[in-house]
Formats: sequence, C-alpha cells, structure tokens
Amino acid sequence: MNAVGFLNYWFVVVLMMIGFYILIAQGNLVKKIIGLNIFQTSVFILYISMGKIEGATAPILNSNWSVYSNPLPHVLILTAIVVGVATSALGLSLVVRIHEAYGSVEEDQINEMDRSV
Amino acid sequence: MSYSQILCLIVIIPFIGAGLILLSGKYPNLRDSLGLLIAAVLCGTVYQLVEPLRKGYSTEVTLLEVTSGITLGLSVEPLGLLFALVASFLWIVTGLYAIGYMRSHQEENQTRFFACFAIAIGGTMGVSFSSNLFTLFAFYELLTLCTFPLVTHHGTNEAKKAGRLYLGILLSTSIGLQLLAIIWTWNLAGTLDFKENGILSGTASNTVLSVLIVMFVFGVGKAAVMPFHRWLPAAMVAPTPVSALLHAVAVVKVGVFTILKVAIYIFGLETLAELGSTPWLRWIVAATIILGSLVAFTKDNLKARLAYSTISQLSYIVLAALLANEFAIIGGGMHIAMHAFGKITLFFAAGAVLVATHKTDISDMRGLGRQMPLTFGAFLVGSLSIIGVPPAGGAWSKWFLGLGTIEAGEQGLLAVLMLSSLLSLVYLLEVPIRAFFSSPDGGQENVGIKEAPWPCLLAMGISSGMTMGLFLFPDFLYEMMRMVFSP
Amino acid sequence: MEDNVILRVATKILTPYILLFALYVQFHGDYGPGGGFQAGVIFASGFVLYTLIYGLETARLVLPLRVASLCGALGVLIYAGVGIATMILGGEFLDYDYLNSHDAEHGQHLGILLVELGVLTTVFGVMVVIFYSFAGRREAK
Amino acid sequence: MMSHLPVLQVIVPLLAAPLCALVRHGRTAWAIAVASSWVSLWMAWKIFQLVQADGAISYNLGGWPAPIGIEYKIDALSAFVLIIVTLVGAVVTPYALKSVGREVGTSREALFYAAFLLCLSGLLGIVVTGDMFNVFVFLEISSLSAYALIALGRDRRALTASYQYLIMGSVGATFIVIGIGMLYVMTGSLNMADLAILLPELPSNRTIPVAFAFLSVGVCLKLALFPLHMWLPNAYAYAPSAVTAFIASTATKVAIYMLLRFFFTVFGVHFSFSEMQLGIILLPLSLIAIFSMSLVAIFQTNVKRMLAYSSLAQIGYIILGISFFSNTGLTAGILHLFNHAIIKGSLFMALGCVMYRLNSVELENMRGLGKKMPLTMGAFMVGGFSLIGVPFTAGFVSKWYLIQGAIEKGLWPVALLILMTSLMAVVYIWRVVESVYFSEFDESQNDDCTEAPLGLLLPTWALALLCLYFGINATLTTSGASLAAANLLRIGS
Repeated sequence: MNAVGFLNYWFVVVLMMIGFYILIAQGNLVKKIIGLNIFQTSVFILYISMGKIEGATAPILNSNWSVYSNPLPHVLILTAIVVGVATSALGLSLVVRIHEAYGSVEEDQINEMDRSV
Repeated sequence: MSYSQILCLIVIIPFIGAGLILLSGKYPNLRDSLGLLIAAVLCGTVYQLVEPLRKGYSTEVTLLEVTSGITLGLSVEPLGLLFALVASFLWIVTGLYAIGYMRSHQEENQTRFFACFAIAIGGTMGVSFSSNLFTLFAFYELLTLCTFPLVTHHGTNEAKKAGRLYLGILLSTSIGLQLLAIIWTWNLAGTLDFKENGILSGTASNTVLSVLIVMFVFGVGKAAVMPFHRWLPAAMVAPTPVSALLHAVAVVKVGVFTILKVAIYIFGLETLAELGSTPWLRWIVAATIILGSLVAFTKDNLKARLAYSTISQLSYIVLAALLANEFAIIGGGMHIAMHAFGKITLFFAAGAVLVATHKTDISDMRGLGRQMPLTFGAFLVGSLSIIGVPPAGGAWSKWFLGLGTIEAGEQGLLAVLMLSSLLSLVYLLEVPIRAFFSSPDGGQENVGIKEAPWPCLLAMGISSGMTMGLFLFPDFLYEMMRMVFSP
Repeated sequence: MEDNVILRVATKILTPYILLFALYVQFHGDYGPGGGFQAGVIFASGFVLYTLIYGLETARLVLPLRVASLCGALGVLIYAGVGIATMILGGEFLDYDYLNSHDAEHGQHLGILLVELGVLTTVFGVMVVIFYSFAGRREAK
Repeated sequence: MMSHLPVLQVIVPLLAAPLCALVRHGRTAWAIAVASSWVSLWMAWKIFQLVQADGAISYNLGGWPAPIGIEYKIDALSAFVLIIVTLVGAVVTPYALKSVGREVGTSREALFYAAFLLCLSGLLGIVVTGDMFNVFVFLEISSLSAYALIALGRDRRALTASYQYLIMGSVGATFIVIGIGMLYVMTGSLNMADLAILLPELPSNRTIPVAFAFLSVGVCLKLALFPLHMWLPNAYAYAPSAVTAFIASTATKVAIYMLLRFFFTVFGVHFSFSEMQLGIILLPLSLIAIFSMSLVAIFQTNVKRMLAYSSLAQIGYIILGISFFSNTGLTAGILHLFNHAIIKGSLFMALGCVMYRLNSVELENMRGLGKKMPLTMGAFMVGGFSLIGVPFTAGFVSKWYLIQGAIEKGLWPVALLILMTSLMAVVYIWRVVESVYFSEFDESQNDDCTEAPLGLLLPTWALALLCLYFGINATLTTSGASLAAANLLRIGS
C-alpha cells in the first residue's frame, strides 16, 4: 500500500483540517458555519469513497454487470447531508437573530458586549 | 401498645411537636404550653422503656430499607436509653427556662426557634435509639442542619459568620471523615448494625482499624476533640437556652455518645484496646482536656468560658471510650448525665445573669451575688459537679473514670484528670466567688437588679436539685450502665 | 429582476418542467437513482426560482408560508402513518409486505412510494420555509 | 400491541410533533404534548417491566432481520434510561404550560411543543436503537431541536449560547459519524450486537483505535465532560426554564448512555479498558471536572448558572463511577444518571417558578424568598439537599455506591475527594439557603411576589418528592441500575 492508494483519505484529511481550522480560528459566526460545512463535507467524502469498489458500477441492477458499488454508504450519507443542511439552516438563522440582537456577527465583539452588561 | 410502637413514637413525638408549634405560632401562650406538654409526654414515653429493658426484652424496629442492607432501624439499649432520658428530661426544664428567657428578652422568630428546638430533640432521640450506624449518621446530620437556624437566630453578621463556622466544621468532619469511615466499615464488615462485641473484630488488620478509629474520633465533630472544636465556642452566639440544652447536652452529647457507641458496638472494647493507635489517641484527647481547661481560663466571657469547659469535659467521655474497659465506660456513660445536669445549670445561671443584667463578662459580675443569690447559688452547685466534688453528681462519674484509667494501666491519664479538675476548680469557682465576695467596680452598688423571671429560676432550681440528687442516688445511672455489660 | 423579460419568460417555461422532473425523480426512486430527498429539493428549487424572479409577495400568493410549513409537518405524518398502517395490518413498523394482502412485492412498491412521498412533502416544505424565512427577513425589518 | 412497544416509544412523540405544528394553537399543542409524553412514560414503564422480567427485547424495523435491517434493542440499561427520559418529559410538559407561556410567548407555543417532542423522540430513539448510524440520526434530531429550544430563551445571550452549542454539538456528532464510518469500513456492519461479535475477531490494526478515539471525543463533547464542557453553562443558564429542566436532566444523560453503549457493548470492556486504558483517561478527567466545576459553581451569582456548573460536576461523578468499570462503580454511575436527572429536574423547575414571579434568578434578587414562596423554595431545598447527598435523599444513595466503588478499587484519595466535593456542594447550596431563608426580602423591588401557580408547583414537587422517595426506598432504582451494570459487564467480557 502506498500513499497514493489512500488518495481519497488524504483529501478527506485535508478538507477536514481546513474546515476544523476555520471553525476554531475564525471569529466570524458565518464563516464558522462555512467551516462546519467543509468539515462535514469531508465526512461525506469519506463515506462515499469507501463505498466505491474498483471496477464496479453504480448499484442499479443490470444484466451486463455483476459487481456493484456498495449503496449503503450513499444512503447513510444522504441522511447526513440532510442533517448538515438542517444544521446550517439553523445555525444561519441563529446568526441572523444574533445580528439583530447584537448588531454584529464577530465573536469578540459579541463577547465584549456580553461582558460589559 | 407494644414496645416497638413506643419506640417509634418517641422519635416521632418531637416532630409532631414541631408541627404543632408551627401551627400554633400565632398564639404564644398556647404554643409554649404545647411545647412543655410535648416535652413532658416525650419524657414520660421514654421512661416507659426502662422497665422492659430491665426485664431483658429487646426492642427493635426496622422502619424502612433504603437499599439492600442500609436500613433505618431503631432499638433500645441501656446507654442510648440513659442518654434519651437525660435529654428528654432536660428538654422539659429547658423549655420552661426558654419561655422565661425568650419572652423577657423579647426575641424575634420565637416560633421558628421552638420548632427547630423540637426537631433537634427529635434528632437526638433518633441518634440515641438508632440501631445502626446509618441511622445514627442520618439523625446526626439532621441535628446539625436543624440547629443552624438556632445558632444564627439573631441574624446579625456575627451570628451568620459563627453559623458558617459551625456548619462548616460539623459538616466537613462528618461528611469528610465520619461518612467515609462508615462506608469503610460497611465495606469491611458488610453490616452497620450495632452488635455486642462489635462487628469489626477480625475483619481487617490492626493498622486499618487503627486508621478507622482515628477517622471516627475526629469525624464525629460534635465531640469537639481538638482541633475540631472551634464550632462550639462559635455556637455560643445563640440564645442561652440553645447553648444550655443543645451545646451542653443534646448536640455535644450526641457526639460523645456516637463515639461510645462506635467503641462498644462497632469495634468492641477488646478489639479497641488492642489497636495501635488507641494509646496515641488517648493522649491527644487528654491534651484536649488540658488545653480546653487552659483556654477556659483566658476567657472573660462567661459563655465562652463554659464552652471551653464543655470541650474539656467532653473529652473525658471520649477518653472513657478509648480506655475501653468496663469502669471507664460506666464512668463515661454516667458522665454524660452528670455533666449534662451540671453544665445546663451553669448555662441557665449565665443566661439568667444576661436576662437580669445584660452582662456577659465575668469581670463585670462582681458583687452580683447579693442581688441574685439564687442564680449564683445554682452556679456554685453546677461548678461543684463539673469539678467533681461532693455533694454534686460529677464526683461519681469522675470516680469511675479514674478507676478506668488505672484499669487500663494509664496512671498518667489519671494525673491529667486530676489536673483538669484542679483547673476547673479555679476557673469555675472564680465566678461565684467574685459575685459573692467582691464589690462592684468603683464601689457602686448594683441598683435595680433583680433575679431573672420565675420560669428561669424554677428551671435552675430543678437542674441544680437534680445535680445534687444524683450524688445521693446514683444507683439508677449505675444500674443502667451495668446493663451495657450484662444485658 | 421582475422587469427582465427573458428571465420572466424563461422561468415561466422552466418551472413546470422542474416540478415535473422532481416528480420523475420521485416516482423513479424505488427502482433507480432518485427518491424523496432529491425530489423534494428539486421541487422546492422550482419555487425558489419562481420566487427569485417574481418576488416573495407573488410567490406567497402561489404557495403561502402556512401551506409550506403544513407540508413539512404533513410529510412526517405520511411517513409515520405508513408505519402505523403496517403495524395495524399485522406487520412490524414499516414492514411494507403487509400493505398488499395478495402480493408482498406490490406492498413493497406501494410502501416505498408512500414513504418517499412523505419525504418529498417534508423536504419540499422545509426547504421552502427556510428559503421564505431567510428571504423575508429583510422585509420584516 | 405490546410487541410494538419499542418502536412506538419513538413514534408516538415523533407523530405528535408534526401534529403540534399543524394545530398551531398553543393550548391544543400543549394537550397533545402532555398526552404523548404520558403515553411515552407508560410505555417506558411497560418496557422496563418486560425487560426486568424476560431480558432484552429486540424489534426489527420493516421486518428485516438484525444485521441487515435496523434493529431496535432494549436491554436493562436502555429500559432504565428510557424511564429517566420519559419521566422527566412527562413532568416537564405539564409544567411548560405556564412557564413557556410566560417565557417564550404564546405565538410560538405550538412550535415550541413540536420542537420539544422532536427532542424527546430523538433522545428516546438513541436509547432504543441497536444500530450505530441510527444513533447518529436520532442524536441529530434531538440536538437540532435542542438548539432551537435553547435559542428561545428571553436573554439575547441565549442565542449565542445556542450557537455555541450548535457548533460544538455538530463537531461532536461529526466525530461520531467518522468513528461509525471507520467501524463500518472495517466490519461492514452497523448493528451494535453484530459489531460486538465482529470487532474482537479483527486482526489488530490502527483503524479501530482511531475509530475509538473519534467516538470517545465525540461522545464526551456531547456529554460535556471536562474539558469539552464549554458550551454547557451558558446553554443551561439562558434557555427557557422548562427547556433547561428537560435538557439538563435528559440530554447529557442520554449522551452518557451512548458512552456506555459504545464502550461496553460495541467495543467491549476488554478493548475499552484494558487495551485503550479508558479508565486511566476518564478517572482524572472526571475528578478534575468534579473538583473544578464545583469550585466554579461556588462563585456564581446566577443560580441557574451555578446549577449548570454543578451539573458538570455531577456528570463527573457519573463518569467517575463508570471509570471504575466494576459492578459497583457502574451501578453507582447508572444510579446517579437517574438520581441526578430527578434532582436537577426539580431544582431547575423550582428556579423556573422563581423566574415566573421574579423575572430573575440572580442570587441577589432571591433574598428572603423563603417567606414569599415557601413551597417553591421548599422544593428547591429538597433538590439541593439531595444534590449534597444528605441521607434519605436520592443523592445519598448514589454517593454511597460511588464511594463504595472507589473503596473496592482501593482508591482512597478518590473516596476522600468525592466527600470533599460534596462539601463544596454544601457551600454553593448553602449560599442559596442563607440568602433565601436568612435574609430579608426587598419589598421595593417586587411587592406582589407570591407563591408560584399550582401548575408550576405540582410538577416541581412531583420530582422533589421522587428525590425523597428514592432516598428512602431505593430498591427499585438500585436493582434496575445493578441489573443494567451486570448486563453491560457480561456482554463486554
């Protein structure tokens, strides 16, 4: 096994770290959500790529093929995507509300306002 | 009514009393007479149990089982019955005294005061009749919590500070050490029941049990063994009836009673005597005896002096438990009663002085004896009992304690007892001597000072009478304590 | 964008096809790629497009917010209702075999179709509600 | 009917949620919520009895047998946790009528109950299911609705708290998915029982420990174990009272259930505690949690926040019990799951009553409240004493077992530390006692302050009385917990 054989995993790891970094380093609430999305996307890729079998086709019954990719991870990740969408929607709506309440979406400014109360 | 029902009733009566007191709070006369009535009923009920015990019936009730093996149970044994008798009897006397004291002092929140008082007595009853360590611990904690409002009764900052110290020491010792010791005991013995000859013998090495007894002695903070004694002087901010009954009788005696119980029924005297740490502990306790007396010297505030005297006297009983022989235990048990009557008399007198003259310092009491002969006469009787000379009851318990030290081969401790008696002679008798034989500062007469209200005087009369009576008729106490060893 | 004729006309033409395609994805779902999730999103995207071009006001006339959120709740009810139905018919929860007393396979087809319909309704409803809420925010202020 | 109980347990609140959203009328939605939560409690009780009598129940969704289809599996532990969740749910919903009406506003009431029921069904789903991925789905259902519920708080800080929780919670959930994915890659199965068989057979490799690590961190984030707890205090402090009472008593408990499930059932005791040395990690973390969080709690001025920190310490106790991985320790942990749920439930509900009258739960504003709201504060005291672990309250029983577990393992300093931190609990509860009972009420600030309405008091006292009852007669809870513990250890070994 060489590093190239794990190419998909490398992508996953890089994406995951990018997302995670944004999540931690960014003070902007919207950007945090974007980071979260990237983070979650890396997991989607992890799942989808592991269902792939070399030389196999899409899991639709066809008399010409005998090897199919595993459809289960796709189904699972479909659910995870929906969850991700819901999370983003909820997160963004919170950001909108926060913006209305504080007039800012920068974390440090918000903390400053909370502290001064 | 069966004896076990009586037993349950004893623990419940004070709580019913507390409820009645709360309900009748709007009518002070009704409330106070109800309080006295309940105290009398309680004392009478407790006395009902003496006969069956003499005849050798064993009375036991298991009220409920919390989880397997941990039960709330009550049982009658001589030491507990003796303690319950003393406490319930003195409740009547103190109740009488408190009415006079609280009213003439025009204290606030009297209803809360009397209700908490009743609950405290309930806790004391629970402790004295508990049949296992868990029950004992539960009532012990109840007592701690319900006396807090009594200590902080005045609501001043000083009272609150004292209350925090009180609660802090009592809770931290009981939870930090005592509870741990109890759970450890449970782990070793698989039971927490009080049994003859103990439950711990042979369950663990001498070292482990040595540590355990140390945890018990210091974990029972109510016994006020130094260095966990600070709460007792702090608690003196409370109204005098509280100091009198709770901090000279109920609460502190619950502490030493617990240690006696643990010594006799958890460790067993034989096991205890052989432990490696016991000799050390004896001397630590002896140090408390001496130091307590010495500190008492330095206190000019009468109640503070009495408090340190109590610390010193309590350690007599702890010492008795640690000497772990028959004489010492008999002496310790009797001292619970003797010290109770003596010290309560002293506190009554101190409170009476406070009510009549608003004076708390001994140096201000010169010449007061002429205006308040009865009060200081009672004080004298109480002092004699604490010192341990006839014609007061304290002589007997000290006699047996002395025998106990010799039996244990600790002549040094006998010397400690004697020295402490001498010290108490000086610091206690100073008060009546000043009152009777010196004249007030600057030659002024104490004008317009009269004796305290009659309920206070009556209470003092009863308690000092009992103190002397117990010198003449100690048989009952002796008989009860004998029963510990020959049921 | 309401004054851009090309967009308006294109939208008018496109919207029905988007909706139709959504239905295709939905009904094709039980034996090909597709299903309720995708169909729901596509269905909703038709309305999103419509709203973008014709404005929120007009879109709300076509599809009131109430109806959309009702769809969101209704879909869950359809889904769970199918499950309850199978239980009443004697199977376990969502055991479609029991939906058709003669042929278990027909039951399977019916069941998956109904469940996916529930999913479609919910996803469509929720998507539209989310879009309306965000889009309507500026107005509300 | 009886055989469908496992799935109905989830479906009933799940069905009731859209109904609430459909009716849009606050009262009706409330009635639906109450009815469904009570039915849930009844079903949980039935399941509990069934499991106690005949052992684990299994239910195949859609009639597909276990490793292929999703299996719902209820053993002694799940049944026990089901009782916790449904009990708190059934008590909080009646309480919500007044409390939520005041704090959230009538216009959003119906949607509140919909979210509440979704959260309930999500939590129940996690407990019921025997499928790894299903756990994640239900976890997200409950979490998303919990974020929404928390954001309904009146203070604007509720929004930031909810946001914080959302970010942390999503990261935690994503970690869990990654862990599950890795397990799936290695075994090709998502069924917990199946995994438990397949995992030990695998040749030693690095993927499983990594999956283990991801799952541990994810779950510990969800259950707010120190140092992954930052989201919790604000979320609890600024959420509406009814929500705090519900989330505090159930959400973290269910997360702890996940931890038990993953580590004991799926990975097995041997792998988790011998190979991965989980005990050595959890023990110090939980001790730090107990100690530091109790310390922080002492210095809080907002009582709700204080209790939130105390919750973190109590979670530490539970994890501590688990880290002993002995029968007694586990029993203590599981027992405390239940006891802490009812204790914190009653405490937070009592605070909700205070909030209803005073609009504040700052310690300063609660001075002298003991005279104005004797019943409310009475319930608070029952809960508080139970938290300390006074004898004859539920808290004492769990502490008893916990210390017993520590002594059995020979961990003396730990036993001592447990008792010392109980004393810290005394300090922070006593601060409230002093201010409430031994200070004078400030009449100028709120002169029409009276006892809370019956609709709030009854549920509060229901839980408070349970605290007392399970302190006096703990047979039911201890037998349930020890059976669950024994099951976990047997499956694991």
